[in-house]
Formats: sequence, structure tokens, C-alpha cells
Amino acid sequence: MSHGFFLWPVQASHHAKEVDLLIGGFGVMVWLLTLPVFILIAVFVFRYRTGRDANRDHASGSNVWLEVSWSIIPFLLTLGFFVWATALYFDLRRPPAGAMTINLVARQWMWKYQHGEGAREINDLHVPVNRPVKLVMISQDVIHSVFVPALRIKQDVLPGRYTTMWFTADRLGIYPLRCAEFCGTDHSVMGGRLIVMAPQDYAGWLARNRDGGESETLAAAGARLFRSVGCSGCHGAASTVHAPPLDGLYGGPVGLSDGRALIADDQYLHDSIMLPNKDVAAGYRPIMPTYANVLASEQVNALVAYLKDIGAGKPGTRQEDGNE
Amino acid sequence: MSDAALDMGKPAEEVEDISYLRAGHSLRSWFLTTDHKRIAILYLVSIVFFFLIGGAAAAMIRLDLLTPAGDLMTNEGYNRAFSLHGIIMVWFFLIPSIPNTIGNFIIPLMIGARDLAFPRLNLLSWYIYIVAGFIALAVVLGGGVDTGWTFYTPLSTMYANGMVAATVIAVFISGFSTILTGINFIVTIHKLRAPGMTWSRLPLFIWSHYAVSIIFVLATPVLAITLLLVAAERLFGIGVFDPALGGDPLLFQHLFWFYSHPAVYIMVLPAMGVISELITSAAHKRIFGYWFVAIASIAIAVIGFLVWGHHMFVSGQSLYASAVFSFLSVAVAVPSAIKVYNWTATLYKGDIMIDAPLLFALGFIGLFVAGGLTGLMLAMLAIDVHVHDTYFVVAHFHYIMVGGTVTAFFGALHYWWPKITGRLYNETLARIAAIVILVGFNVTFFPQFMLGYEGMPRRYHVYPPEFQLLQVISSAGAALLAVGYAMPAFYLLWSLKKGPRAPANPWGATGLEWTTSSPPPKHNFTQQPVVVRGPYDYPLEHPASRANA
Amino acid sequence: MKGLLIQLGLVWVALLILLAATVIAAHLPLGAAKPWISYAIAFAKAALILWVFMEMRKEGAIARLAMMAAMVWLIMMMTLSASDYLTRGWLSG
Amino acid sequence: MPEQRALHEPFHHPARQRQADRLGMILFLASEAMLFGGLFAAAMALRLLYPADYVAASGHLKLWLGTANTAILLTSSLMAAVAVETARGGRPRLSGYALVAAILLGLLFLGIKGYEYGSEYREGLIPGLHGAHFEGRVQHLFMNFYFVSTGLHALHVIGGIALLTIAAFSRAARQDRTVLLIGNAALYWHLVDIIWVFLYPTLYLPDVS
Repeated sequence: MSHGFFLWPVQASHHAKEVDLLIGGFGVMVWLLTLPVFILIAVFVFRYRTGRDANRDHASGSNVWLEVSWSIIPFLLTLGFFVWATALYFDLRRPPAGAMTINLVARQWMWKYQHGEGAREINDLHVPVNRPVKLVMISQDVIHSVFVPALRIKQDVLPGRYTTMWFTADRLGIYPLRCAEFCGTDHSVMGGRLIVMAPQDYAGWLARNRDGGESETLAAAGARLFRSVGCSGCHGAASTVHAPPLDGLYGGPVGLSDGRALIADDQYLHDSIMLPNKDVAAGYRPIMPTYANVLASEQVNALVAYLKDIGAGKPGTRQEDGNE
Repeated sequence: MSDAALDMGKPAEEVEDISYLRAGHSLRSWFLTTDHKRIAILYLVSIVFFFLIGGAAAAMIRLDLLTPAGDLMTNEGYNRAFSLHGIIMVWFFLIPSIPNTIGNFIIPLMIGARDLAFPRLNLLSWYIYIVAGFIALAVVLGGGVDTGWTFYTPLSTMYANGMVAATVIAVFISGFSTILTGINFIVTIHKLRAPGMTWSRLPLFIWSHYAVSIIFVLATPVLAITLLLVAAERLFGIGVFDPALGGDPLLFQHLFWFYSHPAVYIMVLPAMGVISELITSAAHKRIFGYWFVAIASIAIAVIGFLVWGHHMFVSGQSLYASAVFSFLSVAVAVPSAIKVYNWTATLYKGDIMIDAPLLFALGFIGLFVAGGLTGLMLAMLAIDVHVHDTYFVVAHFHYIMVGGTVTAFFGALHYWWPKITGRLYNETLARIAAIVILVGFNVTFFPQFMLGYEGMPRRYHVYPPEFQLLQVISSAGAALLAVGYAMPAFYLLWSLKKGPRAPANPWGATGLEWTTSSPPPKHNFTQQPVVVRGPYDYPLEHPASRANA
Repeated sequence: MKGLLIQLGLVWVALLILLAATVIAAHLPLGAAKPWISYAIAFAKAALILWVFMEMRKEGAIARLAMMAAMVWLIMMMTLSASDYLTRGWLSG
Repeated sequence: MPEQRALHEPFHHPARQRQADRLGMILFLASEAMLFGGLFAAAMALRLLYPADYVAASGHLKLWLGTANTAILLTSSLMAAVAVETARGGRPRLSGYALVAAILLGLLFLGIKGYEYGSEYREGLIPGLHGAHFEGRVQHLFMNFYFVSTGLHALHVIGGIALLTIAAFSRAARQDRTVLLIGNAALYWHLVDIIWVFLYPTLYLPDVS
């Protein structure tokens, strides 16, 4: 066993330290509540064992106040931890505004990543240190789950739906990344590494990988797709088809034809491409064909990156609300 | 025949003393019996058989995990082994274990009835269970299934290679056995209590079986329809759970856990009932806080239905729903804690007989507390995100299901063995077995808590080499545990032939089941018992009286 | 017996009136209230059937409790599942 | 004295045995309700996921056939209740007529359901069969769900008709003034009715264009 034995996993983020503190605190409370019980059981069994002379007078059959107090006090103590743990969890679900986005596509049995700057990789994920990274994840087949023990985070990756996870790794190094949701034959070897690099190293890594033939950013790849698969035919400025313009769409509210409204986020764009009839924008007919059998998940990610690009920072330029 | 005569108890000519074991020796008298005691024996033999199969799969898993590369099996083979282990252990051993063996045998005796309310239905439910079991065995022989016992979609419906449809049909069929048992228990407890057996005089074993029957009746059908949809999806592409067709895999998880979380309480509630009996009998003392323990059983059964979403904290479930489920999961711990505190208080000023049943009961309490509190950790959102789907979870639910339920099952088997068979077993060997099981269990599963926190996901065939030491310790513990489980098989079977004959009440316990002979006559009681006292009516102030008895 | 039969007949008439009401309501432009109304009417029909046809009014507490339990358990299942589906989009990120 | 059902083993008193049988039946019905509850939860999930498409898909069902079937089942339920009441009142012959009426209405329900399936086949709305075509995935999904839920319900209707038939042909059952068999068969039949009462707004009513 050359790898030896370790007791506590590495902490590679502030969040990891917080989780360890939480479980440590909880552990202390657990011992405080249970140790007296175990000791009492041992003492009682020893002291009142049959044949031993002990005072057994006035053994009570019940005591309501005792019952209420040993129900309520542990419950209240636990509630404190519930609040703490829930607050941490909510933080984990709210990425900071400036987080860099990396797309992840999972399939049996590998992870594929698309960096915004255009680099792609499989299984290993390179990220810069001390910078919030948001993973936007989708699966091509079954449910997978990204698990980075050093960061104490995990999120299932679902087919047909984006899930997200964010982290700020604050310690350079190479950490294992595993699939936690059973996903078929090679589940246990569906792994990878999270490689946390200094910013300049990360920049260098990106540049090297761009030079390797992928010179365009993800959004640029999306722009090319936008033309090549025919999106621009209807959604382009010169089009005669009555289709919603997409400039400035991302991040703003969209009114739907059935009266609902939602925010044009990644999921909305994904669904509009793959399931165009699901949420039809108000004032348009459901004439868009589905691209579910045309585009791979990575291509959809590229298109969404492009639409984000042309949508970002330009709220209010959308026209479809006043179109009809 | 006038109703009045029937009401007053049995006419004198019906009095009979032949034990149920001697009332007929033909195969027919066993396989077509409607005697709840014989059906309990049929169940006992069948669940032990399935325990062996599930245990064999566990042994293969632990053997395979001795090396990080998993040299014994292929990835596919390993997946099939743990799926088999889970499916057999959950549906064919743990769920029927205590209710259908001990419960079937003891419930009518405890409440002073001659049988369960629907004796033929009881036999039918055993046959349904056996049919389901045979289908499950056919699946095993036919190559198995590689979905895990949870059948998560779309893996199970679209991608798995094994015999998924046949497996879910087997589980579906076994569900009907469960539902019929639940109906039978509830009706029996309502309508067949002996005169004077009021609700406040019911033994706690009955209360916990009443609670578990509620879950049987209300949760199992949801599993049935869910599995039916999985089978239909697998065979015809219904698509309700398949994202490729617009369905939602999380819907499967909601429906599955709506059953399967309460199913955990199906496994542990009867065990809690057993422990209440074992503790009071060993301590020769009334249970502390009878009503709190009784109501806690019902509360667990009800609140247990409201917490299923804690299996889905990282699944993509809405985080607001997660927060609600997390809170409710904290709440469900309260009634469990009440029970543990009350058992402890029961020991205070008792007259404690340190025999094997007590050792099993104390083992249960320790392991259940460890399992329950790690469950509380898993209910904490931020902690769960890290340890979800790791060995931490595996260790947690084995502490509850194996450390809790199986330990209680062994305790119950020892405690009621003289009643069931009319023979006494070797007490020394039984105490040794109880200790071996306790030690073996902890050596097996405690390292898995550490493995989980360090980041070892569950259902991994090939694992990182740094986890090998803990895995080897765990496998060594499993070998010890296997020895512990094998020991009772020898001395209990030995007692059937050579054990001394048991008196009617070898423990000096209260309870109607101890007032009839060991083994009981075919119709349980030679005279209709009339209850005039509460349960656990031990002479509190005069513990010495037992010595004279 | 005659009185009881008349009572059954009246309940049947009430059920058919409720059926007509639900069809009419389905044709009205009620927007988001529509499913609520049609399920409320379904509950009313089920309650009539349970109470009169299934004679729950004559049953003991335990039988009523059993039927109520199924209803309550279903409502728990629906409510908590819906709590996921309805709030999934609240926090995108 | 009308034939009493034999007292079976654990019971000492016929009244108690009757209560037990009825309670057992009611518990069984509670579990049946939960079985369909899973389907209703699935319908709710689909509707919450795809509000517009779900409503649109329901518009392809034949509202009037569904409504007629609801009325038929409600009437059949009435007949079952009448059968119970008349048997209890010592009118076995009348009770027999009511049971036959309930059975015939049940068969009519199945007939209409079959006709409905037939017309859905002609319109290409049956997934997997020749000529099936849908406007989108959700309609496909909805129709799958429709066939699973109505199919499972139809199986229960067949089971209920079988129970009612046994009751109708048993002279002893009709003469039993404690209505054990007829009462339990009717209970089952009412539950089948209640399930349809909820399937109807789930499947037919969302869109009535």
C-alpha cells in the first residue's frame, strides 16, 4: 500500500473548510448527546444486574417533563445546525456574478469540458486558482454526478436539463474528480482530475490548447454554428420569417404565448433549441423545428455561449415585447 | 350454534393441548396451513434462504474490494453483484424479516387471538412472496440486473443490460404480499384483541407493528405503480421518466423514495418493537413512558412519509424543496430519540438479566444511535452534498438496517425461540455470538464512514489505492460478522434436537404469549384469555419475587 | 328502505349536476383557476360517493380514518412533489 | 333465517367477523387509491413541467365520450348502492336487477372506452401503432400516460364487473341481509368510480376546445 493512509481529505476551498467545521461542530454535539446515554446504559446494566443488591425502590414509570425536555432540547440544538447547513447550501447554489463559466457534458463514461475561451478537454479539468468557476452541466445519456471531495461539493448531471455548480479553489494542486451517481458498467472508472493552476499557468495552458487547432472561443464557434445549421435563416436581421430576434435576449424576461413569463437563461435557450414548442415567446407561432436530433450537447453549449455573448450587457434592446 | 356460546370462549370439548408443531406432519399440513404460527415458520425458512443469497453476494463484494483494481469480478459482474445484494436484502429479507416471521407468530399470541383475522390471506401472501422470490432467483440465474436496487431512470429503462423488467415485476409482485400482510395486521389488531386488551394495554411490539402496517398499506402501492411504469417504459417506451421523450427522471426519484424512505421505517419499526419487549423483559420492569414510546411509533410512520426528498439534495431538486425536506428530516429524528431515551430510563432501577436477548438489544441501541445520528448528519444539506452517494451513506444505512434490524431480528429469534420451538438453546454460545456480531459489524462498517468522508463513492468496483487499507479492514470485519451470523445457525438448530424443553415462561416475562405452553397449542390458548392488567406489569417494588417464582 | 333509495337517487342527481357544472366550467375562460375548480368539483363528487354510496356516514371511526388516510397521504405526496416542481426555476444558477 | 356466512377460524362472533371483513376491504381500497395516486402525481408533474403542451394535448381527447362515461359510471355506482340497500331490506330479486344494471353499465363503459380507443387509433393517436403521429413530444407523452392510466383503470373496471357478477349470481349473497359480499363488491365498484372521477378532470378537462 504505497499510497498510505490518510484520515482527513484535503481542503482545497473555503467552502471545504466550512463544511469540515460544520461536521466537526455537529460531531461534538452528537457526542454530547449520546455519550451520557451509552454511559448510563453501561452503569445501569452493571448496577442493577440481577442478584446484585441495589436500591430499586420508587422506580418511576413515566415523567412527562423529562420526556418533553429530552425531545425538545436535542431538536432545538439540531435546528441550529439545520440553519447553518442550509445557509451553506444556499451559498453553494448561488454563484457570484463574476464567475467564469465552463460547460461540462457527461456521458457514459467520460467528462467533456468546454472552456469559454475555446479550449476543450476530456476528464481532466484545468481551472485557475482563487477565481470563481461555474460549471454548467448536462448529460447525454444517464444521470451522472460530479464529485470533487477536496472541494466538498457534488452535483448530479441530468440528461436534458442544465444543472450548475460553482467553486473557488484556493489551493494549487491536483485533486480527484469522481462520478458519484451510479451510471452503468464503468461507473467506477469514470474519473478525472481537477487541476488548480496559478492564473498565469492557466492562461498559458489555454493558449497552448488554442494553438492546438481550436483557435476560436466557444462563442465564436457558436456564431459559426448559428450560420451553418440555419439559425440565422430565420433569426437573422435580414430574415423574412417572423422569428424572435435574439440580440439582448439573454438574462431578460420573456413573455410566453400562454401568458407565463420566465427569464431567458441557459435552460430556456437550450429548451428553445431542443424543444421549441415548450415555451413559445408571446407573439410568435410555434413554427421552429426541433434540433434535438441535429445538434450534440456541445454544439448547443456553443450556441448558448454565442447567444449569451450577443445578449449580455444589453438589457432593454429586446424587441419582441413590443413587436405585436 | 348460538353467538353467545361462541362469544364466551371455547366450549370445553375443544380444549386441546397438542402443540402446533405436532398438529399434522404431512407436507400438506405445512404448505396448506392457515395457522399463523406455521406460516411464520414458512416465512422464517424462506427469508433465511434469501438472507444467505444476499449474504453470498455481499461476501463476493467484500472479497472483490480487497484490491483496488477489483480482480475477482469484471465491472459488469460487480454491478450485478451489488444490485443483487440490494434487491434481495431489501425486498426479500429485510422488509418481511421481523413482521412476517416474529410478527406473524407473536401478534395473535400477544393480543390473545386464535389467529390473524384472515388466515387464508396470510397463506396467500406467503405464496405471493415465494412466486416473487422465484422470479428474482430466475433473474439471478439468468444473468442478473445491473441497475442497483434503486432502479434509477433513465439508466434502468434505457441503458441497463440486465433483466430489468423481470426484476421490477418480481419486486412488484412481492409488494402485494406486503400489502396483504399489512391489511391482515391492522384488522387483527383492531378486531381480535382479547377481552380486556385495551389500547393502553397493548404491548409495544403491537404498536410498532400497527405503525409498520400503515406504511405497508399506504406506501407499497406507490412503489408498485412506479415499478409498473418502469417496466412499461423499458418494454414500450412510455417515456414518463425518460428525458429523451420529455419525461422527468426526478419524477421517478420522487415516487421511488416516497415508498423507499418509509420502507426504511418498515425495516426499523418492528425492530424497535422487539427492543421494547427485550429491554422490559430483561430489566423486569415496566417500560418508561409507555405512551411516548407507543405514539413515537405512529409518529415515525407518519412523519416518515414527509422526508423522502432528502435522498435528492444533489439531484437537481429545487433547493427550496430541499430545505423543507431537510427540516422535516430533523423532525423525524425526535420520535426515534424519544425511544432511545426511554429504553435507557427503563433500565434504571431494573432487575437486569444479562442474557443474549439483552445483549442483542443493547447492540441494537448502540448501532441504531450511530446510524440515526449519521442520518441526521445526512439530513444537513451542506454535509449531505459532500457525503451523498458515498460510503458514508452506505455505512449509515447498514448501521440502521443491518446493525439495527438484523441485530433486533436475532434478538427476537433468541427471545422467542423457546416459545416458537419449545426448546432452550445454549446461553453461553448465544452471548458469544451477540458479542461477535457486534464487534464484527463495527469493524465492517465503521471504516466505511471514514471512506465516505474521504471521498469514496458507493458502487465503485475499481477504487483509488489510498482507500485500500480501510477496505481491507472492512472486509476482515465482514468475515467476522459472517462467523457471528453463522453461530446461531448451529446452536439454534442443535437445540431443536438436543436442547432442553422450554417451560411456558423461561424469561419470567409478562405478556399473553408467555401464558400459553411452549410451543403453543394449535389454537394458541386452551382458554380465551382475559386481560386485566397493563403490559409489562412486573412487580416493581419487589424484584426478589422473581427468584421465588 | 324507500326513503333510503330516494336519498341515493338524490345523491345521484347531485352527482350529475356536478358533472354538468364541471363541463360548463371547463368551457369558461377561467384561466389559472380552471384546474382548481375542476379538481374541487371532483373532490365534491368523491366526497358524496364516499359519504353516501360507500356508507362512510355509517362506518366507525377506523374505517373513516382509513379512507381519510389515503386522501391525506396523497395530498402529502402531491404537495411535497409540487414544492419541487414549482420552485425549481426560482433561483437559476 | 337467511344463510349466514360461515364463521371462520379466529372469530368468535359473526358481527365482529363482518366488521373485520369490511375493514379489510376498506384498507385494501386505501391501498388501491395510493396505487393510482402515483399516476396522479405523474400527471401533476407533467402538467407542471409542460403547462401549455399538456393542456393542448388533452384537447385531442373526446370530451363527450369521457363525460358520457363519467355519467355512466356514476349511474352504475348508484345501481350498486341500490343493490346493497335492497338486499339489506330483504328484496333479493330487486337487488339482483340493480346488480345486473350496474354490470351492464360497466360493460357499456368498457364499450365506449373501446370505441374511444378505436377512434384514437384512426386518428393516429396511439403511440407505437401504425400511423401514429403527434404534434410534439409532450403530446406523445400525454397519450402514453392516457393509455397507461385509462388502461389500468379499465383493468380495475373488469375486476369490479367480475366481483359484481359473482354477487349477482349468488342467491345466498343477495339474501344475506348483512350484505357482506354485495357490500364489499359495491365498495370496490365505488372506488373504481372515484378513480375515474379524478381521471376525468386530469385527462379530459384541461382543454375543451
